[in-house]
Amino acid sequence: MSELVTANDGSSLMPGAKSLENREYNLFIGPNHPGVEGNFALKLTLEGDTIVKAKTEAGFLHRGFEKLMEERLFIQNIAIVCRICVPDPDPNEENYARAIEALADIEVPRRAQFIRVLVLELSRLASHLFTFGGHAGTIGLYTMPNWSISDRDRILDLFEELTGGRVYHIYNMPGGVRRDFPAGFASRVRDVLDYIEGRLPDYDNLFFNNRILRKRAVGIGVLPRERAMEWGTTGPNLRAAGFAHDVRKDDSYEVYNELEFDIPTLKDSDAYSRLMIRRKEVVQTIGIIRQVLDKIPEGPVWNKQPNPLKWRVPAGDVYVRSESSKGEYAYYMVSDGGVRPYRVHVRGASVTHGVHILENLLVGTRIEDASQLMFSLDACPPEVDR
Amino acid sequence: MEKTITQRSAWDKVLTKLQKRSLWMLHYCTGCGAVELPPTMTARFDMERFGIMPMVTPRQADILLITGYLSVKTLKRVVLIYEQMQSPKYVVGFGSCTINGGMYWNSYATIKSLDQYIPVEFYLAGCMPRPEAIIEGFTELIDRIGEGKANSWEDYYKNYEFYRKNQEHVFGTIDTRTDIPDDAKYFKIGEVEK
Amino acid sequence: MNSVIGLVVWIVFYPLIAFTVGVFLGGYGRKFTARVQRRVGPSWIQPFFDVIKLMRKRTNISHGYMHDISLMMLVSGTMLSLYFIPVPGFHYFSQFGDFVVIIYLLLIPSLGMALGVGETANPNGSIGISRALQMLFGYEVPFVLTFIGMAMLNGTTSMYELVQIQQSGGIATWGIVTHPLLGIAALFALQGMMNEKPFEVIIAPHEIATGPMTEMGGKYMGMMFIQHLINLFVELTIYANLFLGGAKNWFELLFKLFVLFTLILSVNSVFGRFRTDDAMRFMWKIPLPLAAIGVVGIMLGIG
Amino acid sequence: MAENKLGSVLKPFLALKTLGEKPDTIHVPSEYREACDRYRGFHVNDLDKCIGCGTCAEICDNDAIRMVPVVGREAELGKTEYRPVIDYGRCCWCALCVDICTTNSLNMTREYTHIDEETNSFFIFPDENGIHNKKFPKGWQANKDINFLDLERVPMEALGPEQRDSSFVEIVKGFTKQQAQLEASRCVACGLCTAACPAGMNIPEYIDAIWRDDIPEAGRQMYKTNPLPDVCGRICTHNCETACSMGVRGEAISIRWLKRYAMDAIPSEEYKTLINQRVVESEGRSIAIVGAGPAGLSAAYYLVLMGYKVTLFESYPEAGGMMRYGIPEYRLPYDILDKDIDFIISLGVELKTNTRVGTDVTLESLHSSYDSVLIATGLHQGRSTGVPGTDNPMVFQSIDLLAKITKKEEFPVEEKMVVIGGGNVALDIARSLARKQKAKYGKVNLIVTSLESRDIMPADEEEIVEGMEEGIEFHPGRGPEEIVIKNNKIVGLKTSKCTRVFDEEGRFSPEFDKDDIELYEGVMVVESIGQAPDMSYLGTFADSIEYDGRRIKVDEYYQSSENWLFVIGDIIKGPDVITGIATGHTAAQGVDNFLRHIEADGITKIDDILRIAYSYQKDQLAQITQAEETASGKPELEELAGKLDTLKNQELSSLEILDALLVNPDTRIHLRQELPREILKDDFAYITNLESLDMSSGDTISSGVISRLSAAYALYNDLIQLTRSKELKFSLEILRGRNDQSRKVFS
Amino acid sequence: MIADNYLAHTADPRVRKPEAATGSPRIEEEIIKAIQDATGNESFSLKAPRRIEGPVDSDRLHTLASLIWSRVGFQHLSAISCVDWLAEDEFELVYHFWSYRDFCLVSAKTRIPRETASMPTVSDLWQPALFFERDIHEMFGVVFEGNPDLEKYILSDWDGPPPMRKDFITREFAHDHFHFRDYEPDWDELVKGGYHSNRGEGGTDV
Repeated sequence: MSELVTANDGSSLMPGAKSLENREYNLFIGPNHPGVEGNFALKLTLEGDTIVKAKTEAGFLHRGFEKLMEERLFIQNIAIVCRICVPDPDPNEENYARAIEALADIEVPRRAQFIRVLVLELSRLASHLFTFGGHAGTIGLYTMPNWSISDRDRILDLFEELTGGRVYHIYNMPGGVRRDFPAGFASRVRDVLDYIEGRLPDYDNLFFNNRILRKRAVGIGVLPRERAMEWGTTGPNLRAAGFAHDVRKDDSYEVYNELEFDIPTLKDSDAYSRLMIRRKEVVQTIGIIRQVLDKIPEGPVWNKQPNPLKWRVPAGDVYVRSESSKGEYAYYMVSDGGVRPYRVHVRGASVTHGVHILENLLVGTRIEDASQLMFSLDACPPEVDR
Repeated sequence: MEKTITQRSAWDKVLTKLQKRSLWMLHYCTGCGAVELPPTMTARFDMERFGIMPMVTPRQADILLITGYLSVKTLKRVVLIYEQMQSPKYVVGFGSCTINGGMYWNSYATIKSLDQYIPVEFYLAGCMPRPEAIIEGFTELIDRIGEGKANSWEDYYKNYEFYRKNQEHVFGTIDTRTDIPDDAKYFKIGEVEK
Repeated sequence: MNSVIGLVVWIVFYPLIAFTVGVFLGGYGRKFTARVQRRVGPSWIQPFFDVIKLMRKRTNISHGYMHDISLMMLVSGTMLSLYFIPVPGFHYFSQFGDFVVIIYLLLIPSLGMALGVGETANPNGSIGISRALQMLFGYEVPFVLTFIGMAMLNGTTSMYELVQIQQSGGIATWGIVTHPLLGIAALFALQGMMNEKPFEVIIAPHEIATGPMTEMGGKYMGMMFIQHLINLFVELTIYANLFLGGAKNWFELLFKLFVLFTLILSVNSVFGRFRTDDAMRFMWKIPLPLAAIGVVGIMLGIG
Repeated sequence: MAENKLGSVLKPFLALKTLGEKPDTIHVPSEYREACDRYRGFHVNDLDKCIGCGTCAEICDNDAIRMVPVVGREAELGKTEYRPVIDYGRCCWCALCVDICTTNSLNMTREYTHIDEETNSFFIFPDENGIHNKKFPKGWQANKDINFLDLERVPMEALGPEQRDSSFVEIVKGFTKQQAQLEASRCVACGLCTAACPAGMNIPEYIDAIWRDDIPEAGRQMYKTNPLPDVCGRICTHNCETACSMGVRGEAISIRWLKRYAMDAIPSEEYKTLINQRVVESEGRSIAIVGAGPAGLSAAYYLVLMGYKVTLFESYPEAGGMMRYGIPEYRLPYDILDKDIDFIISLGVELKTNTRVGTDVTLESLHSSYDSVLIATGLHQGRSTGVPGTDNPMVFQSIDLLAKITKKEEFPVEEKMVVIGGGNVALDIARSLARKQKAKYGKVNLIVTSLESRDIMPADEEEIVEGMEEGIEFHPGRGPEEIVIKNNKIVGLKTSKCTRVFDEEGRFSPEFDKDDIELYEGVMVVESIGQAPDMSYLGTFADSIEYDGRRIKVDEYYQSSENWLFVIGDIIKGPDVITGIATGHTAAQGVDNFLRHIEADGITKIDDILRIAYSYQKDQLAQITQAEETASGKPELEELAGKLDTLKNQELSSLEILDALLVNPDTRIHLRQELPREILKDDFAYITNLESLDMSSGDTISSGVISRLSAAYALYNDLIQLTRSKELKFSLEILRGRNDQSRKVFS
Repeated sequence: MIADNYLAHTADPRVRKPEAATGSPRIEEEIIKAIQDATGNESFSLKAPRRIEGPVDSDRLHTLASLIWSRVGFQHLSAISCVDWLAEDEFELVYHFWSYRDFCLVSAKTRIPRETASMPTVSDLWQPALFFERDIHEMFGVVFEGNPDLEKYILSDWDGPPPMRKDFITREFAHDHFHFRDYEPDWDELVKGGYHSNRGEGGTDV
């Protein structure tokens, strides 16, 4: 019975709630709750307004991707991998394609590599804008999501133009990308970048420098650097803790090593600095995209691959990593030389942030900040569930 | 005989016309289609133009959007939520997954056709439907309510046994704490069968 | 005789007028917020549609008599307080009742909600209600202080008389001009009273899933909605009467309400919400001292 | 950006400036917003362009595309009557189907809204007008630079003209393993080739086997319908490649070379073990086959498998017929031919060479001493153009010369020669003669003229090109007028321009422009405009037999009006090798039917077998039910009841599957997709097994019924075996869904 | 002990510039040698730039892991992958360690029998292993000794076999447990082309 109550967003009473004498009671947040990112649940034990125990519950979005991939042809999986992380789907596609390329020793045309970087960074940009909106929503500043998410829509329009899909792009293929730029695309990307850059001061005024945001986010969910590394934090969350690790630099892929960008770090490692690190990354990302547009060479965008219905990837295994907007993404792919992958293991970026770290950081936090904390970690439930 | 609660008199029709201008949808991201809801809610597409707002609790919600696939684990919650919602209530299925399993047709974890478990008002094609299509769907729903055609929810009372059986087939018996037969009596629906 | 009929007519229609104004205010609020958020927003009378919709919904959840009674308290408290607030053309009751009555009546809805929501036994609701009661102390104390200040200043506890004084003296006698400290303190308190951000802790969808309203559906919610809309009118009118000199006619009153509401909405739409403790701290740190200084000033005769 | 630590109170109010701005909102739906140029919206399909290959259904990762037969669409060469139907309850709009479409017929529009409570409306049949019968601009479309299909062939290595023009060494080298696998991997397994092949070879299956590097399996697949794969791998007319869906946008798959590769990879001494054909023990019935050409050999092979004593009569010294005496060695080396023939002979076929029926032995005597006679004598009489001068001794028939080359007989090779004819035989003789010329004179001086212009020349394109490379001069579009003879010596061939070959109705009706006359010099003229059969051996039967036009009238099993006489090969159909093989195969079934006194259309129809199996299955089920009734309520029989229950379930599921197969109007095609080939194509082999099966109830029923039942039983057994595998159960479930639809389409 | 080592390595983890990490196999060789020195395991080899892998016995994995942790400086457990080799009746566990210092990934592969699948946990060294091991336990049924929390997580409503095992066939399960739709469209209409749905914007009528 107890776990069923989780379903109705806490609208029924938990058995524990009656025992108010010992001042501890249970509260479920989610899965139907705006305070969680996606379909995810938190089981909290509270004492007063303070959380004394926190458990996450995932699996509401479990589809068994890794199993499904084993039943599909290599090329068919391109259409499903992007579903693993909904707000930031492209690292999945790119990682999957790169794993096959590594196994089959396929060379990717340089133009395609640049386009991939462009798509990845646009996706990162979109994902960060989404997170800004989400984070602002948790503190009740609904103007910000209205702004940032509709600005994100401009990026989705670009995606639609380039890849034919707004959210799921199904665009990276083993050997390159599916289509070249449409005519005049680069200038439209620049327009959107200029637009978003122009919007950033507005965001600062409204949101990032908002007194109430500071009041609420500073000092929430502090994750010291040592602890962060011990707990396997990656990506922006680790950089917010002052450790400059970025897969794009340290384990460079595609053409990232030809592009100039910094790894911004902050040292406070609280909810606010995790938000601000993304704010800084937006600037970095815009810079990267501009460089891509400047440097992109002419040439083919796809290296011809065999008939997908009869394409056997040589046996072997490979571990590819990339930096998504949420952290380190990795695919471990095993091929037995058949037409289907033998095993694909997806290491979503949020598996550490969304489960272990969140559970630990929630303890001692007040109930008001629970959802803010989750959004600041930018944990993406479908990555955990797969 | 089959006169429904929403279509009793001329006065009712007038009220229905007003009522259709306010629809609250449940803020529940059941699947990946939910990622197109924030754009729909926010400035770019602004569904509040049609009086549609996200609501966080099922008690107040009129629309349940099933945004894509439902894992069995989520379905359990969805059924609970659906029963907690106050009639009249409308379920909209988003995308392929709700119709015939979509791309998770061979997954062990997701259900394949939504209308086996709860009555569905209509479906939107797409994987996932674009915000434009979602808005289009909402206006369709508004039109249907205005015309008194959006009565799929009555089906749950009429064929409660059927839905119950299918639900139990996938996740066993649960106590939803909602007295569906009592509701049916209120709407004078259950009596038809007796 | 004539006046009796007039009184009856007013008693019947005044809540309707208040509701209508509330609907437009509510609609205006949503439209305004929408425009700040760069979108079009709903219809001007969207709250009206919402109420109709809610009242027409099946309401199969009741959590006992206390739950139902609480709603009666909720609505009746607001309605009663309505009658004691003077508006152009109707100040029959407000001649008899004074600030104390109004403050007392305004407390009833909160208490009623506390009782009712407590009965639903939903932890979100309980947290919400405990927040609501906390906040009550937050905004009520400065607000009462400003009342006291205004009463001392004008030598009356009757709001009707206060309005009369301000009306006769022109802008120079408006509370906001004569006692800006009190006016500002009351404005902060009003923001809290109206549950607008940054003091929106009671509802806080992202934290406690709309708190007290979690278990409210259908007609319960409809009643709450009506109460909320009338409350908009009540609270804004109280402030207008206290500090903005009341109104000679309805047009003036509505104008003042819209201006005042715009001010509140502006704050509401560009700030997030405080944490409960921060909100309390804020209330006790800024409006309360302001009001206290104002009152002390009046006591010392500075005003 | 952060100027103070606490943040700002006033700056957020700057956000209020948006009050003066225009809202960001797009007013959908009152203003329609069109999707981008590449948007992956709803599908459209150009039904005329679509060939129904089903590749889209195969690439679809969601099983969303089903191929259904469509009224008004006929199966033809390179096309099926099937068209894709898309389930929008599955589709994820990944557009893989668009990118892989073999014809570019499937595309996407920019339409994106479809709202309906009726789920059936999400099951759409995309045509040119999309889902709502509305025109939308095209969205995602196939890109010619980026498509999944390998449109280019793996190049086949061949000898250059200078290496080949003087020798009869085989020109084409054949694929290496790597090349063959690469080529095989291009196949999308649509099955259009199977439909186009006269013999209905299991082409996708053997290509798949080659791709998997399972050569013996490839061999077995080929031998199911073609006992001369080695030969066909070299000289087949390859209709399959014409039909190949890959050929629509690119180059067809080199099916012939793949076949050749597979057969070359099997050493002849391992044929028996690898192909592992089950030969039924002889039951004493004997068959005579006249002519050991492709048709005769094919018939011999299948008949001997079925347990008949087969005797082949061949007038030439060696078996092979036209394959040996009509096709030059550089195209078909004799050792390859021997490999195939030896295998057939090794199965127990008796071969009598140098025995010409009609002279050495009469047809009557064959009739009296054999149970059935198949004639496959082929077309060995050259046709003459009949123009003045053809009676000159230096005017030859190509077919005679080719035979002479094979037999290594001497004939004159002149310095200047003219060949009349544009078919493959003309090319064969021309190129053979060119080689002789080269050997004798060191240079080639040979002219080939044909009625047909270059674009409609019936010879294979590659033959013509190679001929040109070897120095042969082509003058297409010329009709022979006269062989100019001076002093009893040929000077040349006078030709006129041929303005048309066929009339509007496609009949042969050449017209000439008599003003445009050219003379091609040559000392020797070879006529190669076609061959005719020599049917003189028919003797007395020539009158009693029925004719259909000039050919003997036969039924679908090539049985003539004299029911013991079957007519196969070039004299009845074709002429080409693969058709000959196909007629041999079919006639073998006909002979079997005839000798078992079975109506020919009964036994080999798989539907019939299924029907029998179905009724048999029902009987079985009834028995089990009866047994269960008996067992019920008796505690001592509880265990048995349990067993019966499982048995019953098994039988029930089998019954279901049989039912599913039965209701399908075209079970074979569906089965091809769902079941292993054995069940489908080898129904013939089941018949070979008849006697070994124990049918105890056969006392009162005729042997025909027994054999039908036994065949059914064998098939049934295998089917049941298969139906019990879960994988199949699942696919058949889907299949059954399709059946329901197809039933509707057809009704 | 962990914390000490940890600090020793994190004091200045950026010993070398990331640019230097591309190409030169020198550092990778050093790492291989360091692993060899530290554990005596000689089977690790360079597979690709910045990717080192090698097999290790299941009972020696924990020792190796702790040595890798403390001496070679691989502080980041990127993932633990499990592969079900049904034909060989074995599970293969692949531990991916990343070094923040050397920008290099070490994949340690170990095989355990499928029947009695059990491994000592590495969650005492790397906290993220808690989730990875729990996940593998749930999806494959491998028991990690010493892991404090192997409760069901993602599949808490699931009572079938561990689904990621190769002998679990998901399409079969789906087929047995879920309802697939039987479409019954009006084929005559359908073949004629197109539905006339009540809604749909844009486009021009044909």
